[in-house]
Amino acid sequence: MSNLPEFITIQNVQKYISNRMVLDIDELVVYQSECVVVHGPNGSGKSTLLKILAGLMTPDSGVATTNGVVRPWRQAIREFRANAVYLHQTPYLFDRSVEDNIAYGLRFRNRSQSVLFSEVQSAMEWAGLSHLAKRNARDLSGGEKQRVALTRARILEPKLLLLDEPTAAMDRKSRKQTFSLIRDLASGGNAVYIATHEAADLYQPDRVIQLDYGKLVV
Amino acid sequence: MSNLPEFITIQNVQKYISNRMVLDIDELVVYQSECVVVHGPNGSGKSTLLKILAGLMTPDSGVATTNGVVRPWRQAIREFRANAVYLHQTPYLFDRSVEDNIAYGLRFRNRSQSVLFSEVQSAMEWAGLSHLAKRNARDLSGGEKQRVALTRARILEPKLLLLDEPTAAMDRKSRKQTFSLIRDLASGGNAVYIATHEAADLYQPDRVIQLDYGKLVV
Amino acid sequence: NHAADGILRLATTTSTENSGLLAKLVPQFSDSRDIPVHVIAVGTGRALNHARNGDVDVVLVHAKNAELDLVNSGFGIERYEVMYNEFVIAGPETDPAEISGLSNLGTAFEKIANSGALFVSRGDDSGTHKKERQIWDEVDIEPNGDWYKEVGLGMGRSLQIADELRAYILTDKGTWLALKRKLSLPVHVQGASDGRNDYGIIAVNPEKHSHVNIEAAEQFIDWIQSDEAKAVISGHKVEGEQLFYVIE
Amino acid sequence: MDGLIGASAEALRLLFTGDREIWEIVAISFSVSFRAILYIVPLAILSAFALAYGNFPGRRVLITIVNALVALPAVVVGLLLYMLLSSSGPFGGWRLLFTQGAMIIGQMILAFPLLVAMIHVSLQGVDLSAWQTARTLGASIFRAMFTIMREVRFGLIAAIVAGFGRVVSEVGCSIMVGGNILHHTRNIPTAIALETSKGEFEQGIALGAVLITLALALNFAVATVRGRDMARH
Amino acid sequence: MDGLIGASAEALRLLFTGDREIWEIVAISFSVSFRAILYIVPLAILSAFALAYGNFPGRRVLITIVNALVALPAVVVGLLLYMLLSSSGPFGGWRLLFTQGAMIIGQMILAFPLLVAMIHVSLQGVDLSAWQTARTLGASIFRAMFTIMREVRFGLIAAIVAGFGRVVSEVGCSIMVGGNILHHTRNIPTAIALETSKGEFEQGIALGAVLITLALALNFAVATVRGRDMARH
Ligand SMILES: Nc1ncnc2c1ncn2[C@@H]1O[C@H](COP(=O)(O)OP(=O)(O)OP(=O)(O)O)[C@@H](O)[C@H]1O
Ligand SMILES: Nc1ncnc2c1ncn2[C@@H]1O[C@H](COP(=O)(O)OP(=O)(O)OP(=O)(O)O)[C@@H](O)[C@H]1O
Ligand SMILES: [Mg+2]
Ligand SMILES: [Mg+2]
Repeated sequence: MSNLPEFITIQNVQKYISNRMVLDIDELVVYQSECVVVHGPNGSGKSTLLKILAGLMTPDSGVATTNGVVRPWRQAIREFRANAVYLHQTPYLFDRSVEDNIAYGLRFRNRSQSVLFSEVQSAMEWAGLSHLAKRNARDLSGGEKQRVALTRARILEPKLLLLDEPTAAMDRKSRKQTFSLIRDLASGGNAVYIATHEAADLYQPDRVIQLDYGKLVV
Repeated sequence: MSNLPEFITIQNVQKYISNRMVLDIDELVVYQSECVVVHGPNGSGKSTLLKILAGLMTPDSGVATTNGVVRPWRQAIREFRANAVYLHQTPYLFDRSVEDNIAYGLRFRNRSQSVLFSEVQSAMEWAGLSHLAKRNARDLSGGEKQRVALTRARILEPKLLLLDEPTAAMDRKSRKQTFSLIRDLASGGNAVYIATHEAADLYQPDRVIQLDYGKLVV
Repeated sequence: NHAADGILRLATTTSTENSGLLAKLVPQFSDSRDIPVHVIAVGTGRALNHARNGDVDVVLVHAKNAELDLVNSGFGIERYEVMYNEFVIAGPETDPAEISGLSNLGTAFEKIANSGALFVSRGDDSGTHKKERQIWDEVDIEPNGDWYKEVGLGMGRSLQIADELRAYILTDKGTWLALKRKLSLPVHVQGASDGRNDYGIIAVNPEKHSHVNIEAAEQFIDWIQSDEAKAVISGHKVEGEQLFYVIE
Repeated sequence: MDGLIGASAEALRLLFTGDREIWEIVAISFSVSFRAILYIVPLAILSAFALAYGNFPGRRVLITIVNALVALPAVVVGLLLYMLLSSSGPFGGWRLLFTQGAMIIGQMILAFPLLVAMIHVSLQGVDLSAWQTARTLGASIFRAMFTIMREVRFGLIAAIVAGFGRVVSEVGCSIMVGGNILHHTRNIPTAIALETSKGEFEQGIALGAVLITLALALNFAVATVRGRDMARH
Repeated sequence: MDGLIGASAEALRLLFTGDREIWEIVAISFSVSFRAILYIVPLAILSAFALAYGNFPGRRVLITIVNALVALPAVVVGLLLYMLLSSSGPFGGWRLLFTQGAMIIGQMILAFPLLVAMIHVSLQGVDLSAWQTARTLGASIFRAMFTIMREVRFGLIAAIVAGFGRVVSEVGCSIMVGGNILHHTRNIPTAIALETSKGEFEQGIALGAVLITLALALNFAVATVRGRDMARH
């Protein structure tokens, strides 16, 4: 376990879908600055866990502790929504240009047009997407899409970044870049959770958690 | 190069999308029994090549040779359609049960109900999907979907199986199974093309071809 | 409030509006008195219903009994006779029932019923339909069977159908004249003793509907009975024929 | 308000007493509109597919035209058809005027643009890879169409229901080419128009209530048939 | 056939000579229907979102009801509204009867079910992950709705165009609560009804042609504005 400050702790979280239990977690502590790899076979609940941490799915039971206060899920969910960004396993790109996709989340933050523009430009440059800036995001190749979606999420610099198989469609160069991006984010004070089937050591994680049939196995 | 009998040869194939050249292949020989890994960075044209070989996309120019006869593409396309099955990089599963998805292609072949049923059952067993048989395919996890789609394609035993990142979302066990499936198919007389960013040697391929900016680099 | 916006709302029958008479009458009135008039041309039944509900200020229709009902029930103040035209029987050129030249609608109806020729009825409870029912009653025939087509449409459309089906039909002269050139459906009986079609005008009673623009309604009723209006009515011609006759 | 209460009572009476005349009118209404939809739906589906997946010049122009044609007034369709079918018109020889056949043709024309527009919208929601998947797994173009239709079945049903609603409630065309002849071509909307022209407003609303009640019953029947399936949507 | 040629000639004459009366009627038609659609579209969009993404009991029943209500005959809406707005009705005091305001309300009611049904079909075509993506990237519920609306813009436009077409061509309700008063509430469809009742079929068709020509022009204008964007669809 990490000895960094706690960010959020979830306890007794259970999620049923169509009457089947898909997630059953006794306790999971999310620290403020760490890189966590989530492993587990197909259908073990990795995506479900990440969506719950993002506040996109509400568990059927569970509590969350932030700043030492234990709160029922419905109350805590705002905390998740405000601090976490989830990147889907099959990312959804809006039917607009790559540039506009990447700028999407930033527009909800108070930024001047020019700051926004330059942030988007440098993020695209970093991801090697500049040549695609004006292209419609729907017309990209699989890996290009994955990279746009990752760039769109990380530009928001969320406290908790939840990545679902972020490198699945990426070429070698992009994967390496992604690994080092994640290390940089985690050491810069953010929590990054990565659900993946890749070897964990590629991410040099602080922890690896393993899910099986919806339960954490340590 | 393989010294097996030729199946199809394509020559001078060019594909433009929105006025940009995305594929430009001088010659590619598809042999009757081989495993080929297609490598190349994101956007290099791997998916495009596979779709063209599946007859799902028509190039803007090009000819195809089968049985020693050179034919314009429009004529040759039936050959591709009849013999090739393409598995999308992001597979599309029909809004029906896993079982029905897997049986989909088989229904167009003359098979008795009972033969069809037992083929589907054993394919599901092989892929570890039996417990999901009655579930709607839309409600599966990412890796489960990928496995259903692969099973649905391979059950047809096409002469040319075109797999676009087939293992991207799969867990370790399924990946290993997939690698050995592909070796079996290729040695059993089928051609298998795999577009992937994984290390080629996982597939023990007969050849590796490399695409860059739509061109074959050997 | 109607009175407040100063508009006079006149409900009348489609046939009156379609004859083109109102287009001559109404502007003369509204220009000289500076009272805007909204003409709502609907079926007789609907026009009377609008009056009963207080949605209009005055009605000009041709269904004497129903008009008197309106007055007797207190929703209308009084019925004034304005003008009349006539009902005629039109039918196929071949005149299979041999009614041409008869001077009584009842006799013609009997012959039509006995001949087995087709007959188109408006079937819509309009003034014309009521007249038709009344004639059947008088000659003691209950019309039904395949020869009797109840169409449930306005006069113009019913004439079109009679034309298509080569059937007889009871029609007001005005609508028939207006459509004459489009049909091959000549009039066989006209000037009949029982063919008179009276038009009455009634103001809606402000005791029932306080917002009624009674001043304008009364002005209009007075005016339509004036010599000026009578001249317009008598002078109105369709296809060269006088259509309406003022009641002295 | 009294009027509304009266109308509701009358509607109940019409629905639950065996008034022969009303059921005849209802039967004409539904049978004409059923047949119209039945005959035009296949063409509408084919057209929607052509507009969604086709690759021919003028496709976008056609989409725009089809969308605009939803604005075609029923009475104008009725007038045009009347001119064609009238005994003095080019197809007068068919003797279709003032028959249910003419009403069916009119309603087919009326339903077509709405059906195509709605099915086209459904098809736009399906990824191209769905079509490609069906084809690569060996489906003929025809089978692939059926597969996609199954994928968009909720949209398809909504389109058919809306198309049916459009024609079962239209009056302008039916009255024009049907003639509102009792026992033959009088359907619910033309009967309502008639009652309205008589000033029998309550009776008109009651008939309308009968129509809507039956339309609702039909829709619930459809919804029940597609049943559990729907739970996911 | 002569009739059709005559009607076409008349339509051209109406369109290209400055007949004041016809343009007044056209203006009333389009302004009433524009306003009706403008006012009802926001509610229709909200309802469609609630039906598509909402998670409340009775959702499926509501979807079925909305679909069935497309079958609501215009004249029945007209009758109900008449009863409410009539001087002897509960809202008689508003003095809306026989005004454009009443026509607008009627058309809003008429357009609603079709708009909701079509927008709902569009929304069903969008993956839930689109909504989730907008939300997780920080969009408020309201902003996320706008984002999804943008994703389904072609379906949305088709719905609005169809809804406009539905009401700009309807006659039953407009004539009932508008009264077909010249210079005030006479629009194209009620004018057509009037011409038709006079037996002036050519004039009726000509007016219909004017309506369709303008509807087409409007649609092409919309198609041009969305422009290149459309190329992908
Ligand atoms: N519909 C489209 N419209 C425009 N450009 C497209 C479209 N589809 C693909 N492209 C472009 O074609 C090129 C080749 O795409 P393709 O999908 O074949 O790449 P790929 O090699 O499969 O990449 P990846 O490894 O990311 O899957 C890319 O530059 C891509 O942006
Ligand atoms: N919409 C749904 N309806 C029913 N079951 C679902 C639904 N979504 C997910 N599930 C089930 O929930 C379980 C957990 O799914 P989840 O997507 O979290 O798995 P995962 O660990 O991410 O798997 P993968 O490695 O394949 O991505 C699986 O058994 C899956 O079938
Ligand atoms: Mg997953
Ligand atoms: Mg690819």
